[in-house]
Amino acid sequence: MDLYEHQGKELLGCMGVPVPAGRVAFSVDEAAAAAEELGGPVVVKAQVHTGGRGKAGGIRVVDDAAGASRAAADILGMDIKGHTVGRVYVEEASDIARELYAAVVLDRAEKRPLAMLSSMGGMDVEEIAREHPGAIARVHIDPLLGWSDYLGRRLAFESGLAADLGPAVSEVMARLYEAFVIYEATLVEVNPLAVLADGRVVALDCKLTADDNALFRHADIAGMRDVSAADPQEQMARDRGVTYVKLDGDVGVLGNGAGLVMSTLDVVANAGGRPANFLDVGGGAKAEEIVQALEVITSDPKVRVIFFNIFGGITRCDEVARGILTAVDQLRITLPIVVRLDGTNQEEGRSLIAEAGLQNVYSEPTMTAAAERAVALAGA
Amino acid sequence: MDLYEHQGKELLGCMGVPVPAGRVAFSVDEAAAAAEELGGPVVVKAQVHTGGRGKAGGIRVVDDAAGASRAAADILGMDIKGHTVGRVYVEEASDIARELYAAVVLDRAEKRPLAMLSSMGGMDVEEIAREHPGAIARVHIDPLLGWSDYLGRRLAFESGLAADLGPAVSEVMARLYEAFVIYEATLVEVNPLAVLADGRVVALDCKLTADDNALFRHADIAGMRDVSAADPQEQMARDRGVTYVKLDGDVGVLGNGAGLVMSTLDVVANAGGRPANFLDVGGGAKAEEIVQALEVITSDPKVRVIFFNIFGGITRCDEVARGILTAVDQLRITLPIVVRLDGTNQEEGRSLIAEAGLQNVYSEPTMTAAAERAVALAGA
Amino acid sequence: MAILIDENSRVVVQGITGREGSFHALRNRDYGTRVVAGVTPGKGGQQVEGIPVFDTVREAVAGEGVDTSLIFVPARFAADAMYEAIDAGVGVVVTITEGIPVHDMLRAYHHARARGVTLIGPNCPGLISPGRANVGIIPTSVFKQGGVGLVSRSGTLTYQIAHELTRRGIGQSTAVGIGGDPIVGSSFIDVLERFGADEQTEAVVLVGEIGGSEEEAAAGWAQEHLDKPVVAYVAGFTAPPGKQMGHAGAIISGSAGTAQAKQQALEAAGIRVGKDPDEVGDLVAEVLR
Amino acid sequence: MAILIDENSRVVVQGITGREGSFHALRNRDYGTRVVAGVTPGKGGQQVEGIPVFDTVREAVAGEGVDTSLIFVPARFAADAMYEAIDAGVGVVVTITEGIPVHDMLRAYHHARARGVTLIGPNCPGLISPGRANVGIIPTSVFKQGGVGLVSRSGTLTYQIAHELTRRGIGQSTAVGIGGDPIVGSSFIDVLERFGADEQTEAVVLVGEIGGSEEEAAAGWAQEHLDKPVVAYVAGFTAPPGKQMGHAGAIISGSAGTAQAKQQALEAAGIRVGKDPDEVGDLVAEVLR
Repeated sequence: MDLYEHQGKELLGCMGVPVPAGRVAFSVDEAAAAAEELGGPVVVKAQVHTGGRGKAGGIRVVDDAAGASRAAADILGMDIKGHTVGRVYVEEASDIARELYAAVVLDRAEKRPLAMLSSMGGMDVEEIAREHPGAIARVHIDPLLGWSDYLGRRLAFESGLAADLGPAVSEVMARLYEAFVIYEATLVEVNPLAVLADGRVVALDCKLTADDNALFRHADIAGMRDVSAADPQEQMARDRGVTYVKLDGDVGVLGNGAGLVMSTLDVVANAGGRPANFLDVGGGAKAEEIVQALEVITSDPKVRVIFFNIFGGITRCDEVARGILTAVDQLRITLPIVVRLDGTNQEEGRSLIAEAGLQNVYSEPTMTAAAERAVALAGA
Repeated sequence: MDLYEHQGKELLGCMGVPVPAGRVAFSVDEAAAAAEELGGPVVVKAQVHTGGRGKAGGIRVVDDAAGASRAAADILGMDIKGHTVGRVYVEEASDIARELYAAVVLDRAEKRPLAMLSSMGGMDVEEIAREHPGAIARVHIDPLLGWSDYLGRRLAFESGLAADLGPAVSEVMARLYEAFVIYEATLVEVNPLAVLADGRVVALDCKLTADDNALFRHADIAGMRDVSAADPQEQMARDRGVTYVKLDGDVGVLGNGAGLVMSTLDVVANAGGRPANFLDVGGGAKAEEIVQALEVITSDPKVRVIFFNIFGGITRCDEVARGILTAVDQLRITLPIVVRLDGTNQEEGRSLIAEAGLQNVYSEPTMTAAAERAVALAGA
Repeated sequence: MAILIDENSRVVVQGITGREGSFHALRNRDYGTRVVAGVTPGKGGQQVEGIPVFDTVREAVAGEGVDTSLIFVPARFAADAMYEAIDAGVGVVVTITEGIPVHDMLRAYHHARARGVTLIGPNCPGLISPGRANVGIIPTSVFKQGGVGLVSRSGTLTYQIAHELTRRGIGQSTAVGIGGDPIVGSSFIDVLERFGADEQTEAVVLVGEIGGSEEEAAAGWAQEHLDKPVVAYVAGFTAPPGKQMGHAGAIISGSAGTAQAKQQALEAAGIRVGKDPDEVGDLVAEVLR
Repeated sequence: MAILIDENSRVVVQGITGREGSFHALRNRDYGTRVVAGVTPGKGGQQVEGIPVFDTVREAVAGEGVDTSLIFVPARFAADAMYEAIDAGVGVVVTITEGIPVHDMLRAYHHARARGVTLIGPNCPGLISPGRANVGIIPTSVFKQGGVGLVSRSGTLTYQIAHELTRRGIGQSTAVGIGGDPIVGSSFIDVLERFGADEQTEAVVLVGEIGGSEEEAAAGWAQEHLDKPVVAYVAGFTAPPGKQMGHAGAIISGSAGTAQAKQQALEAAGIRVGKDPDEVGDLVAEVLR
């Protein structure tokens, strides 16, 4: 789960990372009030789960509440890469002397957290890595031992910041790692980490990605989810506990297991079709979950055929078959459904489908044959 | 550093271990006020750094403030195994159904913390171990991984407490381990851990030993030291940064390194003498530290001779010699001093002593010869 | 002789009295696996269709000499279950549970490695050595004993690929579902290394998916260290960039981690990549010829 | 060939610009030890009498190929210094610093073990392989090269015993001060194991003191695994029970941990125990005859 800048900064502040004072605002009036309260010049920043908001005009420095009001009026409702701006962050303006880059990220390949520090902040990290190879100091952290001060010293020395900023940046890195662990994040990125004219080192932006699987331990973070920003169908899927990603085509795809569903998308594409979505019912889906999953798929008007690809392990084919039959009945589905059932209790599942004798439900023995049938039906 | 029961309970309470309400009192009036405030029957308990206070009459259950006042009057000033009671703990009385034993201790041999739980609380743990072998469940904790719930389950099952008390005792053990780590203790012992008539599990006593070397990170615990309870000479030694233990004899012993000083005590005893103290100036002592160490030794009127046994590594013999000469001069020491210097800068050290030509300072080449000379001088 | 599990493995099922735990414990036993114990705290002394249940893994090890654990406990308790198994001396710990917090797995991974314990999973279907033992939730009907080692990040794709092999008459030595999470206990390379040393295994099928760089690493490793033919499959060519596809593991970031990049890396290492599970079956048949 | 350090060891001194650090770095170099680098954060690029100073241990390893570290940093920073050395790939880490929190050492101990790094100390004098190398604060004048391995929990007693050996003409292979703290990086047994495998070492002297049960454990181990003669010394027969004698390690608890108990355990294992350092010298001369 990605957090907004203002949410991430709130969390970093609790961990002792210096952040400028700021207020979130959902309306022009709130933005003006926030600027009034903060006093002096402020920055009004679009809060969106994507980068590039600066270039898109989503960041404005203004002198006072009136300016903040005008800026918020421009920014709220703005579309930035497909994200509608629903809130702005009004933050005291900072007198920036220098911009650094700092992050702690989960390194999957090394299976350890990786802390990074660079004297070249402000720009995209991929850009730094590409244009200034060697400008990013990196240290891996042993997750059992945790942070130790020498890691901060190494980052400071290797990024060339030790001479004047050593203690300050070492301390920030230690706090960022603590935030990474305490909040169970997979990414904590501060870009820029700014050195101000008065010498203070503060986080001017924050990108924090929390582990969805750990939210049960973090009610505060779970509560930060912006349900208004989610795609309504994806939200519907989330409420029903299935993983759903909307795509462009007309073949609704449903399977069990991310790998199989991805493979199904590929096979549909290979057969000349265009998948309408990715929907993984996960392991061990029960009949009622199948019904709910079909409810999500059929809510997309572009879907012309539904392709059910199940290879049962923990999922039982008879449960899936029961779910399909119930859904067709309850939801009055008239779209063609191509079903391929293999694995645990496959005989029972296939028999249930066959015995029901529904006109719009087609059984196919193989994945490739089923894909071809689905694509043909979509074109019909 | 050993903490008093009330101090240990304050720390455990902060970690979420249930403890009864209580107040510390340094006078009869404070004890009465504490009882008044708590209301109902209370226990008045002597606070001393030793066991066996119950048998010594240091624990009294009373009905009200008047009773607390009488009990405090009896207990304050009481001598328990050489410790004068300077404070009592007034605690709400508990309706005890059952007494358990719980502890987390540093297991030096295994180099890991050891958590212990027993259904046989109230008595001394050595006694439980002796009389009911197998009645103490034990689990070691990996210090890098920390506590995990299965350890609490194992303790609960293996101590036979799982059926009715499993979750409660598991939770207490987890909290005790957390206290052990957070406070950097070498021992956290709760005996008894009481099951009350209403089913609650509470810590009725607490023995917590904090690591002296870690007190720089724990100002709160360092501030709990009861300077009034320390032996004045030992306190003087502590203030001067040397390790001093008072013994019964008349040969003052001073050396560098605990092993060498202990060996020196043994050699003095082998030569027929009786050491007056153990004093370790530690590694790298400077001249002024030697002066301060001699100040501590000579403050003991029983000392008739001083035996200086130095084998220099990080300690330099010339520094020690300078310290001796300065001390003899500044403190006007007339007692005989037997000096044996070997190791780093031994020549310079011996020369300094020889050149000073002091009548009461004797150089000896070996430890055994020096011990014999010191014992002879003590008898002279 | 297959890898990791065989007819001599003595398995404890942690969470055996749960719905999935009991269902699969019995399925695994029906297959011939020695499922000799179960653990559910508080249910020690009971039995699940003749399988003795213990309160702790330690007791199960002491009582039944188990060397392999199969974990079905809920995500929030799963790391603790792994630690319990490791501490009790179990050598192979297979975790089916999905949704385990990644920081839990970071710690469990390093803890297990330091102790020389093999973790399989989490968020995986387990593993099967056809004709010998099945430890997990893999449907056995599509497998048959033979010479192909199968290793996969995806559960259902494992079955699909095995199905393609079996219907061509090609059997498997062991099929290992390593799991789709960002941090799993055993990597492709860990499993390839074992297949390399296994006499029964003549060829290997590697089933990858978008996200991470495991496939790329495995390609390089296999080229240098493995002298058995490898065929691969990668799922997710049509997955849209920047979207999370079910597994936390299947996140595309820029160009690295794409199915295309993985296919290129594999082919550059001399590994043939099938365009769908069907073609994978054909390619394996070819390399075995 | 001595143990742990010899004439080929390449030593970095962490905390080299401090008073003790520079003093002993130069003393050790004067003895012939290859003290090739120092580390003090912020002083990289300086020199201490020709020894290059680096900001980090990693740079010292890269620049000078060090394999051994000698740590003089203050107690509160000492664990961090150990972690830095371990992470940089140093194989032997010798910590002189006393007063390190015991919880720091608990973690450092297990971290080092998991990585196969040998920690010596803390609160120790270091170690010397006479005629080859001296890494620590041991006064060299009382040592001479020879066949006796010496291992001790006490610094000054190490010198005292070596002195007794040397003045009898008996040289030493290596003398290791393992340190007097409750948790030290290497135990008696760890060092005895190395002496057992060392060709230069013909006999071993073990110097113990009250507290803990290390001597008892070492006695049992030596009886079973060491086929070289062992002579022991134990300090603290006259130490009063229940008092802490300087070292946190020297705490008497009940009867276990007393000098008497240790002497009994050692003698029961066939190890002769001298009543004072002088007699230890005589006993060693006897076993070598």
